[in-house]
Amino acid sequence: MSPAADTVVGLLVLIGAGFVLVGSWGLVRLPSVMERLHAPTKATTLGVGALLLASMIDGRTRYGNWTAHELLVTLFLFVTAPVAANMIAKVHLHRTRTVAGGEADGIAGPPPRPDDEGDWATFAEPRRNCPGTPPDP
Amino acid sequence: MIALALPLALGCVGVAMLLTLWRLVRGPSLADRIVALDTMVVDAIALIVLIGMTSGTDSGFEAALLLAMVGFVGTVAYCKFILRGDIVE
Amino acid sequence: MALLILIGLPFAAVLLLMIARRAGRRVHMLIAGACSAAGLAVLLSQAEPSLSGRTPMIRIPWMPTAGVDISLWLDPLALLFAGLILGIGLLVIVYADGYLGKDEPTARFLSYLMLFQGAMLGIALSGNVVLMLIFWEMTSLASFLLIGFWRTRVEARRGARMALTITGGGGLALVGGLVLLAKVAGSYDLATILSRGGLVQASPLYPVILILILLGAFTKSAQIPFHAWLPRAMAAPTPVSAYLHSATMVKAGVFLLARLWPVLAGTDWWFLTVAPVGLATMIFGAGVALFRHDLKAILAYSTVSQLGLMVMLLGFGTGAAVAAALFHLLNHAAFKAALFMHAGIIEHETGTRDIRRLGRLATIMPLTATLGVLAAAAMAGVPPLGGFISKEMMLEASVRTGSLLVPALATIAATLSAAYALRYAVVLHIGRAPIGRVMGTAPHDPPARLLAPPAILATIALALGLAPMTLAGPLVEAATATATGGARLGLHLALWHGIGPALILSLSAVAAAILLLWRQEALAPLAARLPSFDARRLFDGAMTATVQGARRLSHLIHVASLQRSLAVLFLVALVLGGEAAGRFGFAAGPRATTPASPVAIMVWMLLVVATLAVVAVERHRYLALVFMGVIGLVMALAFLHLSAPDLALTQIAVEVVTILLMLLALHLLPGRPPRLSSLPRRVRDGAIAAAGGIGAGWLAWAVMTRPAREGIARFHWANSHALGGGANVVNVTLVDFRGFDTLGEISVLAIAGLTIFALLEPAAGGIAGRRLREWRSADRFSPDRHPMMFAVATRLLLPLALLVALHLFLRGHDQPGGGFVAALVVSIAILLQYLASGFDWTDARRRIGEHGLIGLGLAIALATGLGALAFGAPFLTSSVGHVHLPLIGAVELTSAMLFDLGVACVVLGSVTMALAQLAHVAQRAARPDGEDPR
Amino acid sequence: MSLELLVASAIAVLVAAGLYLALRGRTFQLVLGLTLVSYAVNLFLFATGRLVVERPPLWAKGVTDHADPLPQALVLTAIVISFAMTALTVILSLRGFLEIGSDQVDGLAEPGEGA
Amino acid sequence: MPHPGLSALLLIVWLLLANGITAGSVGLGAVFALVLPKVTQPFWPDRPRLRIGRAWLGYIAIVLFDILVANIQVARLVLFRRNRDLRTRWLVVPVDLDTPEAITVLAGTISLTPGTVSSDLSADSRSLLVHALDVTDEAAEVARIKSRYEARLKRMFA
Amino acid sequence: MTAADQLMIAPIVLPAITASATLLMRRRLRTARAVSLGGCVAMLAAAIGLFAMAQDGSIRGYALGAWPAPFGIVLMLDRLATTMLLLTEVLASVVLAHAAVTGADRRGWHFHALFHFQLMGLNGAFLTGDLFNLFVFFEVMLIASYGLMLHGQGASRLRAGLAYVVVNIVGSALFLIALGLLYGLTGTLNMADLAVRVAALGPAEQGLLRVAGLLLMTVFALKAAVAPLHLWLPRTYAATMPVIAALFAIMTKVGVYAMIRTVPLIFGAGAGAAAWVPGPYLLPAAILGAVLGFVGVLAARGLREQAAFAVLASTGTLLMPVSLWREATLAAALYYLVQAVLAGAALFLIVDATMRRRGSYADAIVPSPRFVGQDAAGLLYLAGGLAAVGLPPLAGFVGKVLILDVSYAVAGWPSIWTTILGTTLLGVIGFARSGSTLFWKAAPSGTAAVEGPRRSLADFVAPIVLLALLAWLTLAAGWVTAQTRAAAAQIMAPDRYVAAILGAGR
Ligand code: NA
Ligand code: NA
Repeated sequence: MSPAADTVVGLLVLIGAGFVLVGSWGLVRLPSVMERLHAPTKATTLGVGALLLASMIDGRTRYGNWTAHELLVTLFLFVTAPVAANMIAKVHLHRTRTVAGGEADGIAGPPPRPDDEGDWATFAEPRRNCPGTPPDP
Repeated sequence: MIALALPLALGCVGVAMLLTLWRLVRGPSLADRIVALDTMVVDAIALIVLIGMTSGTDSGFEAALLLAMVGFVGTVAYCKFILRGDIVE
Repeated sequence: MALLILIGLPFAAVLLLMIARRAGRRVHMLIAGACSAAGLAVLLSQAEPSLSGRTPMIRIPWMPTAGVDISLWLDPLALLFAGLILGIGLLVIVYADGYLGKDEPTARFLSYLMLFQGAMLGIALSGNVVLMLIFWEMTSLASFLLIGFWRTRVEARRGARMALTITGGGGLALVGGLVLLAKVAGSYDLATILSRGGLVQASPLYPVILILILLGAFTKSAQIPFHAWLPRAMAAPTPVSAYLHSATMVKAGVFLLARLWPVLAGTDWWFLTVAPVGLATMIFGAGVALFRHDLKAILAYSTVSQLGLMVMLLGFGTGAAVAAALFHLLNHAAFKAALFMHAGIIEHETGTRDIRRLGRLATIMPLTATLGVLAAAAMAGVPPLGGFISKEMMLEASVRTGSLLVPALATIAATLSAAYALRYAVVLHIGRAPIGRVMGTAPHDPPARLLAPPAILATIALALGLAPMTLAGPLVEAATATATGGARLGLHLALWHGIGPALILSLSAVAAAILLLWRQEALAPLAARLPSFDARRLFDGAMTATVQGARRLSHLIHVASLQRSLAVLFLVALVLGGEAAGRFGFAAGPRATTPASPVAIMVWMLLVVATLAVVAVERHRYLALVFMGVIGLVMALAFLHLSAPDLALTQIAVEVVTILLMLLALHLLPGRPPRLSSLPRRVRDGAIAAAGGIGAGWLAWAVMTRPAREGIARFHWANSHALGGGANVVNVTLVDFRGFDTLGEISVLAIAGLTIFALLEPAAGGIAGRRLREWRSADRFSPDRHPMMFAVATRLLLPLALLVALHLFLRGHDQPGGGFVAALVVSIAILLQYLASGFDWTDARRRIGEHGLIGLGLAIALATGLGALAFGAPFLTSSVGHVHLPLIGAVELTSAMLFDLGVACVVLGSVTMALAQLAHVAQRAARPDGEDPR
Repeated sequence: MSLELLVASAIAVLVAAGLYLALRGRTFQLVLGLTLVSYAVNLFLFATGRLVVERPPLWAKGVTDHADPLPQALVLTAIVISFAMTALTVILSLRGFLEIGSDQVDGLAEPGEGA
Repeated sequence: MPHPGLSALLLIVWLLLANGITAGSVGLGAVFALVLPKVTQPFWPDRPRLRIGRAWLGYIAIVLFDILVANIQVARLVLFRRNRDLRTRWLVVPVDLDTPEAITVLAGTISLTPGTVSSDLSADSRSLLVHALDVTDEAAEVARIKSRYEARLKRMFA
Repeated sequence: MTAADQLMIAPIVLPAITASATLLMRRRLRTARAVSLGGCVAMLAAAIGLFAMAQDGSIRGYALGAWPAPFGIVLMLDRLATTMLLLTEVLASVVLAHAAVTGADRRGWHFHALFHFQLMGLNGAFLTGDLFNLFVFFEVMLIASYGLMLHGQGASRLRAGLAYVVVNIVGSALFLIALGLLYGLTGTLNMADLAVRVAALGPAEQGLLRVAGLLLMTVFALKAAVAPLHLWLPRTYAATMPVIAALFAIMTKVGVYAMIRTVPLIFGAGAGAAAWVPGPYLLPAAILGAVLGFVGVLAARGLREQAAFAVLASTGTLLMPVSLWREATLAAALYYLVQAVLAGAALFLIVDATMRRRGSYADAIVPSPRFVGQDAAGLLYLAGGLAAVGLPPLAGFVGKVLILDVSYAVAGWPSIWTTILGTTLLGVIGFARSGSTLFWKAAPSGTAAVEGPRRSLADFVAPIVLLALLAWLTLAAGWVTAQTRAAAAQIMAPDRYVAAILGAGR
């Protein structure tokens, strides 16, 4: 393994692990749910991404075989992580607005309404069948 | 460099997991705990990748892939339970 | 052969009666009568050889390993007893024909009676103790049925149960005694045992054997204190009383004592146990009989007393006493059967059995009265009847004991016997009491079929006195000889023996009896004041206490408590494990341990904290589930780190499905329930749990620190690729080396799916359905059923997941993966659709039903396994082949992959069946018909 | 600190927690307890093959240093079976609750309730 | 071919899974890429039409770049900014996209780039609720999202 | 591999096929019923064939997947296994016919599939020569029994079912721990190989070995409902549909079978600290079980509960001679086992026939108005009681005498004798009380007559068949005891077993 590759991989590993750690640190220290929700994004994206990249290069340089399937992990994370974040945010919104004794609003306060008459999906029956979602019986 | 970076990185991820656990135990809200659990899955994927690099085997790939693909199912199911009670309607 | 016919006849009659149970009463009577008569004829045909020493016998091998044969013999003792059984049996059948009412189920009655007859004959004829025990117990059973014949009457049921309990219990003691006897004597063959008296009596177990056997004999023969069942058995129809409780069953005990006399008698143990019991019973029974008013009760207690007499005689241990006992056996059978039938006629004609309401029968029913007086006289021991002779013989034997007390007490007993017998004869027939309630017509002598049997018996009782040697001499002599196992005594039976102490005692007994009878009414209150020994109440009390005690014990132990079952199980495992540790220790072994990296320790902390958190928040179930998710994740990481990628994959996938399942169920369970157990209880459980945890952990530690032995796995490693066609040894093991386990495993999964389906299918109806419809959560929910991002992402994920599943499936033989995980991935992808888009929407798009998938999967797996059979190879033998596909080139295919496909189908079918069914149950309940639209 | 110690103590903690929960008398706790116990048992069974770090039993020519594949296969079977049992227990608990109206394992009424 | 885009994606994913490009993997991948969309069609009956081409590659590049930059910014926030100095805001982003797929990609992009999380969609799917970790000018941020991502998505989803 | 050898797989594959087939025709009950009965008959034929094969005294191995022992899984066929198979198949045929006649299979879903899976589990447990495979078949057997036990459902059944399931799950966990220990110590799972390797263990391993043995025995004891691990049984069996409980009569005996199979082989004289590992515990436990069983018979308030306790008692009685671990005592135990299974099943089927006629009185031991077939039912109940208690002329008595006979050779005989005789008396009292209350006593006046259609007597056939078998067992005791003696001789000569299995190559 060339020193250059060694350095690159080493750096990537450290960057990835560092972002994972920063994400979790954010989870601990940020003041309320919505802020904390931002933290895992770093772990998901740059953290795991850098590690996977390191793994790819590492595999190539150390064992001589190209492995690209690490990309798939990132692909799946990119598909699923926003959904998870969305659902968690909805839980938070739901708990702040509708559950007595539920969670307090974060430092950003309650969310504004989308427009004058409508409301967010978490709070309102869908005004029309949303595109693509199944019609409710 | 790698030889130095890998243990360090493993330590970082381990600490990250413990921090996440702290949030999970501490809460205070349900949403907090779900965030923590979701983060924990990502941390686990990072850990698997690092373990794979340390050992020089590729055998952890399927596990990482599977976690990336179905790890969020638990998260959304927990969320759906809070939102709707019935996770399948 | 004749013996087989002899013993077979009654049972044949039982069968015939059951078959012909709808035929008329005549037919029934004919069957029973003919079989008894035929039996008697066969018996008589064998009498001559038996008496002349050429004992008829037959032996059929039965259980040769245990030395138990079906062997029958007809020695003179057996002949005597069998004659009694069949002769009186025949008369009882004739009598019963007259006695039983029109509506009585004669088939049932007679089949019980014949069952009893067969059992009794069996006791008499058995040449093997096991066979004898079988017949012995059968008599208890038959008598239970006969006493309980009028089953709606409470007395009948109680009497039957009591008889069964006492004689059955005695019978069990006898089982112990006889088997022990056989073990000590070294054979189950009766003849052999009888020849080994010395061996037996020298054994330290002899007293045990004796007592157990005596328990059997005494209970059957109603000796104190086991006599209580006999009077109570009078609830039976009178023919039954005549047969069982006078002539036969109660004699079984006497027979047994006579039968085992050579091997058991002649010792102090024998004398001191048998004679006093007999004597006491004789006095007690007679005393009670004197003051009873119910005819059948008088006769019953008299039977008790007379049996005591015979037992006492056998206890004396001399040949002459045995002869007296056996001769009295005959006498008693004749007059007591006659008397029971007589009492039956009186009840039949007058409607009462109360001696105080009866009198002057001599004028009203002269024939009946005559035979009654005759039989009673025999019972009283009045010359010239047979009873006189046997009583004199008894007194003679008691004098010969050398003790003064014995003849004195015997005389008292004889006095009392004579008194109640005379009372029966005099008060009933000559007394002044008016006749009580009269049935429609005036009482009169009954028709011949009622009268003839007792008349014959009374005649026999008379004849036994007039011509004892002709009628009974040879038989009694021969029987005595066999009973004592010695030579013939030169027995002389006669009315006149010359003046001796016995005659004086006998005559003074009769005289005293007349005096006693004179003052009977004056004595009655006195007798009533005697400390009464009410065995019946004692028995009832004991029974009630036993049943209550049993209930209390059983209910105390068998509380319907799962927690108790679990706690006991844990404790047993702990105690046993602790025992082994205590005795042998299992300290850590010498194997070098693997140092743990810091990250491993951190992950371990994750596990420990999450586990403790689950316990801490146990009642906040949702939170507990969240922590369970962490534990599952750590498990997967641990497996991965510890070189088990397949396990990690499986763990991850199973974990997801489990969480979904639990969330689905949790929704329908009540919210946050109160705590159930108190603090001490929690501490106790905590202690059990901690001990269990430490035990399990310590075991694991002990194993892991010991060097591994070269095991069978080396074969798996070496042959996985070459013979199994795959590099993933775990997968090859699962689908090939140990594919049979996997077949079982998918069966388990399939059954779980089916059971869950069966459980939930009816849940939409009934109480459960109502609860489901009424179910309202306390929480307010968001109206957003199907969040858009979620729905869209899952739709994209479906084909991707299928692709990954295909990858896992196809590569599983070489890389982590395999059919199981692949199927779980597909299941999760489908379940995600349910989650994101709802049940109905998703379900409408499914193509194959779960049942079909499970059946298909099993069929594929089985067919793959069976395919090998066509090539003469064992089930599940796999074959590896190379297939050339265009474009793709050579592909290695193993039949194990086909098997894996079956696995995948079953997993997919079962998992989706379970979860979809659960997801759907609430909606189905909400539909008006609760039907599954699918 | 050795891996063996970590695994053994993890088994201990899981078993203790599982047994304690299983004895709590309510169905859901029972299910949780059984799940924990099954984790522990799987780990135990796995550990009897001894711990080998990052040498998965994937055959390759010349490799002799590898984890024991057999316990892994056994644990896989055990995981599937315990999953089936867990699923059944969950459904049975639920079904019992729907039929009886109580989630206590012995089907008793709640303390303080009439029925 | 019910959906060429999906088929292409599946083929790529298969090749990545197979971890190598051989005749076998391409052949088998092609088979799956054709069959799977067919099999899963009932679950996704009306898929949007995509314009596969440079626009997609460009979009992916932009997003990856944004992720990189945003990660660093947010890491600074997490590490060095005091909580009370955080300027967290709710943003309402009006959405002009028509298909749920396009909206989902937009929302996903927003969430993937650190510092913003798509939190909810309005009941009429015309607005997106975004939570931003540190924003000074809300309108500018909304405009940035619309121009940088939504405009491109409009072109990619025909 | 001859066709005859291939027959060995039939008892496991046939029910699996039948189960799958009935699954596919789940909505056509008549067809499913016919297939199910056909499958059962085929299995009976196979069992008879295997029984005949074992008559030559040989021990046959069947290497599944052609992997040689001890590396793959082997089935093994000896006299004991074939006896158990034949017994199972006979019982299953009778019970299935009864279920079909009475329509019990219509009372819930998947009766036939579950029934055959149950048989698959039982047969697998009897045939397997591999300890882990035994675990797997135990699980198949158990989970199918859960399904059957819950068949028909209802509140009490659901709760009792939960208890049954959970206790057995914990038992399975213990099984895995014991199994793991044994594997960890020896590196093998094949029973014959285990026998060899256990004997070779060094002193440092003795403690662990003993723990493994004791835990394994705990598991078997739990399945066999050995006191005090029996607490699950009365409730479970009493809550089960009687026709299914009749099939379950053999379930507890599987636990006993597993002990008989493993102890002389693996934990025999050469097993060091684990030699005859149930050791001093089994006899007291057996005595306790017999006593509690018959006390329960006396205390029961319902017929099903009573029959359940009778099963418990029979297991206790059976284990007394087993605990002595001698050829003669095992032979007697096997005879008793065979008759106890048939007797327990007969009793449950009689209870079923009675319950079905008594309407709302069901199986409560209280007087009811007269019902159709009361006399016949009463007679059958009497016979069933005799069989369960062990009184002549049915085989229980012979069995008990045999046990007395053989146990005399050991020091503890007085306790065995006392227990057997004393508990029999308790049983006699119990059955006499309940029978006379149920079939003799008339309901208090004013009680409405039992309603319901006049039923055919077809449901008496199955119990009569079982009772006839019991009578036959008495008559043919010579032949049967010769069989059991030969089986016991095989079991007590583990060396031959080891040679036969480990010698069998690919
Ligand atoms: Na984000
Ligand atoms: Na973002």
